[in-house]
Amino acid sequence: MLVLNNVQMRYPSGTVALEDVNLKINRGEFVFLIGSSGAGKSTFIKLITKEIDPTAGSLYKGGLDITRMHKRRIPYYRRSLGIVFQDYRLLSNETVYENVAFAMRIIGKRNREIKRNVPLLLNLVGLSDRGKHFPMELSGGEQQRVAIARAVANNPDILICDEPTGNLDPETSWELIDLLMKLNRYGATIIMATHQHDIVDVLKKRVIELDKGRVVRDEDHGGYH
Amino acid sequence: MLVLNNVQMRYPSGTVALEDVNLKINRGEFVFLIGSSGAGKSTFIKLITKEIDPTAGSLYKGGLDITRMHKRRIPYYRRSLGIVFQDYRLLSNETVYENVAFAMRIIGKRNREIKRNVPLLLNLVGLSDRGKHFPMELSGGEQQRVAIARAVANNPDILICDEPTGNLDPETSWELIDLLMKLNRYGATIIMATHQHDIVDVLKKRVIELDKGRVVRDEDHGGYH
Amino acid sequence: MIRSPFFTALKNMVRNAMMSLASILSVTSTLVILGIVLLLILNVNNLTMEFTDKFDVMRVQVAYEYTPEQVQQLKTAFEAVPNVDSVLLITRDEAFAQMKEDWGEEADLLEGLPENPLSDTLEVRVSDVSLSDQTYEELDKVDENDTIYYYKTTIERILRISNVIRNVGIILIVVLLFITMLVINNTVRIGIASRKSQIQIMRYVGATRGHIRHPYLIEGVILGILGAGISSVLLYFGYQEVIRMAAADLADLTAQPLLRADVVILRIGILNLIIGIGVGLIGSLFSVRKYLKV
Amino acid sequence: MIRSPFFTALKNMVRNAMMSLASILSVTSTLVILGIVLLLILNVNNLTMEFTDKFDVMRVQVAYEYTPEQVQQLKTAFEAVPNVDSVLLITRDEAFAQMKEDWGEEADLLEGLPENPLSDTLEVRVSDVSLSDQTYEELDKVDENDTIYYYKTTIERILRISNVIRNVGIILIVVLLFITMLVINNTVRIGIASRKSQIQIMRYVGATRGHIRHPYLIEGVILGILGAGISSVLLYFGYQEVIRMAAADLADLTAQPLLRADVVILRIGILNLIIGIGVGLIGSLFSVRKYLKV
Ligand SMILES: Nc1ncnc2c1ncn2[C@@H]1O[C@H](COP(=O)(O)OP(=O)(O)OP(=O)(O)O)[C@@H](O)[C@H]1O
Ligand SMILES: Nc1ncnc2c1ncn2[C@@H]1O[C@H](COP(=O)(O)OP(=O)(O)OP(=O)(O)O)[C@@H](O)[C@H]1O
Ligand SMILES: [Mg+2]
Ligand SMILES: [Mg+2]
Repeated sequence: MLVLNNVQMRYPSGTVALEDVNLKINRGEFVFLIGSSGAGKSTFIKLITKEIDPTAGSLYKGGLDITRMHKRRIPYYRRSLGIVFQDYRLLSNETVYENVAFAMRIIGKRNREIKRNVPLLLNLVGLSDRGKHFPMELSGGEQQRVAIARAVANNPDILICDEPTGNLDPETSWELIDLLMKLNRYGATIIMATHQHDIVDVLKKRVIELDKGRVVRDEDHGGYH
Repeated sequence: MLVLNNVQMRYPSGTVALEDVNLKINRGEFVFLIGSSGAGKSTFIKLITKEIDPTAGSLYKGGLDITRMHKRRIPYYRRSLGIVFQDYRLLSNETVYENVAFAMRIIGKRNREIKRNVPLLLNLVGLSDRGKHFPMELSGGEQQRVAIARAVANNPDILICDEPTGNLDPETSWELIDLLMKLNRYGATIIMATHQHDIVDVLKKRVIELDKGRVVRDEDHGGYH
Repeated sequence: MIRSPFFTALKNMVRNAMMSLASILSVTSTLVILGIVLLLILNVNNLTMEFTDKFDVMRVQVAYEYTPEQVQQLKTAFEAVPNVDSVLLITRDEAFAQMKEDWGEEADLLEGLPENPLSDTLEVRVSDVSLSDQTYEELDKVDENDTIYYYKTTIERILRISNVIRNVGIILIVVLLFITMLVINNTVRIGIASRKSQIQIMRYVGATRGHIRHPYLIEGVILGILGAGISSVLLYFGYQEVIRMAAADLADLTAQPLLRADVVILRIGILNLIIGIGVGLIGSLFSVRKYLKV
Repeated sequence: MIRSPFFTALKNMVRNAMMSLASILSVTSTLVILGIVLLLILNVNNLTMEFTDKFDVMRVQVAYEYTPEQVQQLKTAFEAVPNVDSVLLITRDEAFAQMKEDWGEEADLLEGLPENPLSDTLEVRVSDVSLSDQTYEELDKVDENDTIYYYKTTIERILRISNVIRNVGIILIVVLLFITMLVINNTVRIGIASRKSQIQIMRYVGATRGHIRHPYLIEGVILGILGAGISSVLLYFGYQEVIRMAAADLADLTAQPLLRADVVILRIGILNLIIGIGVGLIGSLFSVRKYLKV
């Protein structure tokens, strides 16, 4: 599904965030991306979402060379992903409802379908009574959950989560993990960057550990360490 | 040091984020503020920092009525606090160095002192080589650490941290806790909102638990639950 | 089905009411200024035309010795010259009678004259004053024995001044058009810069350029239309007030010297509309473009 | 020691180069427009004055029967009247000689006249044309037997037109000043709105109003000064070009009809500077204020 060959990412500021990364992630896998702060987890995710392009190496999704993708194709590529950004990236001018609905409108979902699905999604993340609020009127954890609802709205091939539980209490975190497991069972590939060692330890899924931009561990049923 | 009497906070949107909160926090205490997402932790902190004013009840710091404070006094009041915001709130136009230095300039520190202290502070949070970068060029955890360096820059009376470890790996988190403990030993009052149950459990400090805006537990040497 | 971009545009404008107001104000301001200068120039131009029209007569003093038949032939010949509108004959006798009348009490002095000292005169009215020079030459060719008087230098001066005003006016309007574009463009650009992060977020979630751009284009057009409309209304009432003032001050002038408000403002209004829409459209197009790169 | 707000202002401007440029452009544009209208009005005013000055002579036709001594007395009396600059006597003989010269070949006809039919004439030059009416009345009081001719309606018309132009001009300038303020204000406000979150963060960290406000005030002033400077330079060269064009077109007019570039632009430049600084200052003051509430 995802193949990285000798990927290197050097930011314009000179920081080398990823170096010599060779990875293969198969369809339907559940992958934890761990590593200390600044190890390169978010950079890895930004490469997959084509927010940035690698300074060396190549990146394939399902045989498609992402680094050479034509500009016009990028939006369609991104729609096949569900992304929970570390900094949420909610539309601050739009209500919670609109934020989720927007993602569905983009891919051309019918209004009727949107009206039926958005409340279900909000309910799933425990925000059914928050649809009319603006992101600024929500707590940190609530905003994070809106981002999650938006990411899963279109049943993406790959769900990419950058520390989706950073601002969630343990109980809500576990509910989210349950949701991710369920999506995974239905076939979605999950990539999740996290610092939550207990979750990693309990789930015993594939663990890719980064350190200073290099893959230092890639275990199929690993723990946090 | 801090006294809250029957504090209620109802946001304009109608959400009652805090209700009937009565608390006393003494000088030199180390307090964990816990509770599920949306329980009211950040609201509590915003009240103390006078980002918002309670819709009922009163709030005192060292005998001073914060809710009735004259506008002109607010900046000086805030300077007695060190605040780590949940969303960091770094100046995106300024370098990491400037972000920390700015807090010191405000209180009238000498240039020489600033030049000596900022590198020490950046070193303390493990960012000594990042002074010239802009916040956007840092990872989530690195930004969080800049916010921490800024908060402790002026040796505040009260250090208020809203989930300061949300984006930190366990190791860095524990280093931060060590730092907070040290500051606490030198006399600073620490208030820290967190979801990190292992930290709460290990430290056995005072724990205030909120649930739907009400204080449901206030234990002197409590655990996460 | 994606929500109508028109709806999104309206929603954005209402939510960013302050910003929209600022944009509309800027568009309105610059279009009002453009309108004012246009009004100034059109009126000056008009006044010049009216003024020169007063000098559309050439006086031909026919040779003293010509017989009435010869004078009649000359008149017919003049009437055939291009740019000649009409020719009026004032005979020496009519002129002498007029002279006596003019001299009033002292007219009896004229009785002492041995004979009428005046010549016959042909008053040639031209169609286009600015062609007076050519017409003069042609009339002169017809008959070489008479003297042609016309306000040569006066006409030339007025035409030159009118030319200067027209040239300065054209330059001014080009400059103003450019400035209007700049101001509107800046406003739209600054407005969009403040929504930069919103645009980027949409891109990251998979929105195409179209999804993002259309509402902004529509917004730009709406802002342009509103600006053009408001400026036209302001210009209309302002100009009417000026006409009113002018009428009071210039009450005894025969003709109303200023152009009529409705006619002039209709034209300026249409121009404003075109500029407003064009600039709004181009402004948003270029501004959004910058943030569509992610 | 807090870092100098001047330094911070400069740094902000350089970092937000696009925004600063937009602001300067807006200030420049509006000041250029203001300058253009000022130039138009000052020149029209000047032309009017020069034009009316050509009509500063009243011709007094002295009663036919007055002796030369009486005429001399009358001249002295006229010279004492307020607003009279000088009085020139043209005797009946001088006038008759002139008439003969004018009539040229047909002058011998005049020989038939029994006597000189003309009267003595006093040409009274007034200092202030706009007071011609009063002066006329005073001259009339001095002696009732003579006829005074002056360009009453012409002067009145020109003065009325000049009045209208001046009034319209003043209204226009007030409107333009207001628009300039609006545009600059909008620009500064939009610019600051985009830094809203930065201002709020500073407040949350304990910055006083002064810390935040001073750099913006200084920035506003710098933008104003730059805008004023650039617009003045543009106006100077643009206006010189206009003068050059006018000179080419109006080469044979005796006087240069347009005001001199250096003098006029210096004044407009100073005005622009005052407006630029004032508006920049007020603009930033009001704009920052809004975000200082937290
Ligand atoms: N500005 C606001 N306007 C309206 N409602 C708000 C606002 N900020 C917070 N709330 C609401 O108040 C309640 C408490 O929010 P608060 O941010 O205090 O929660 P929290 O305990 O910090 O949660 P988290 O752990 O997710 O950060 C939530 O229900 C939230 O939606
Ligand atoms: N836009 C950028 N420009 C320059 N350097 C950057 C940029 N983004 C990240 N970096 C640097 O690249 C390195 C990796 O950053 P990244 O965000 O991938 O870390 P991370 O593993 O996600 O850390 P965290 O757990 O703190 O979020 C860090 O040293 C960071 O400072
Ligand atoms: Mg990260
Ligand atoms: Mg919170």
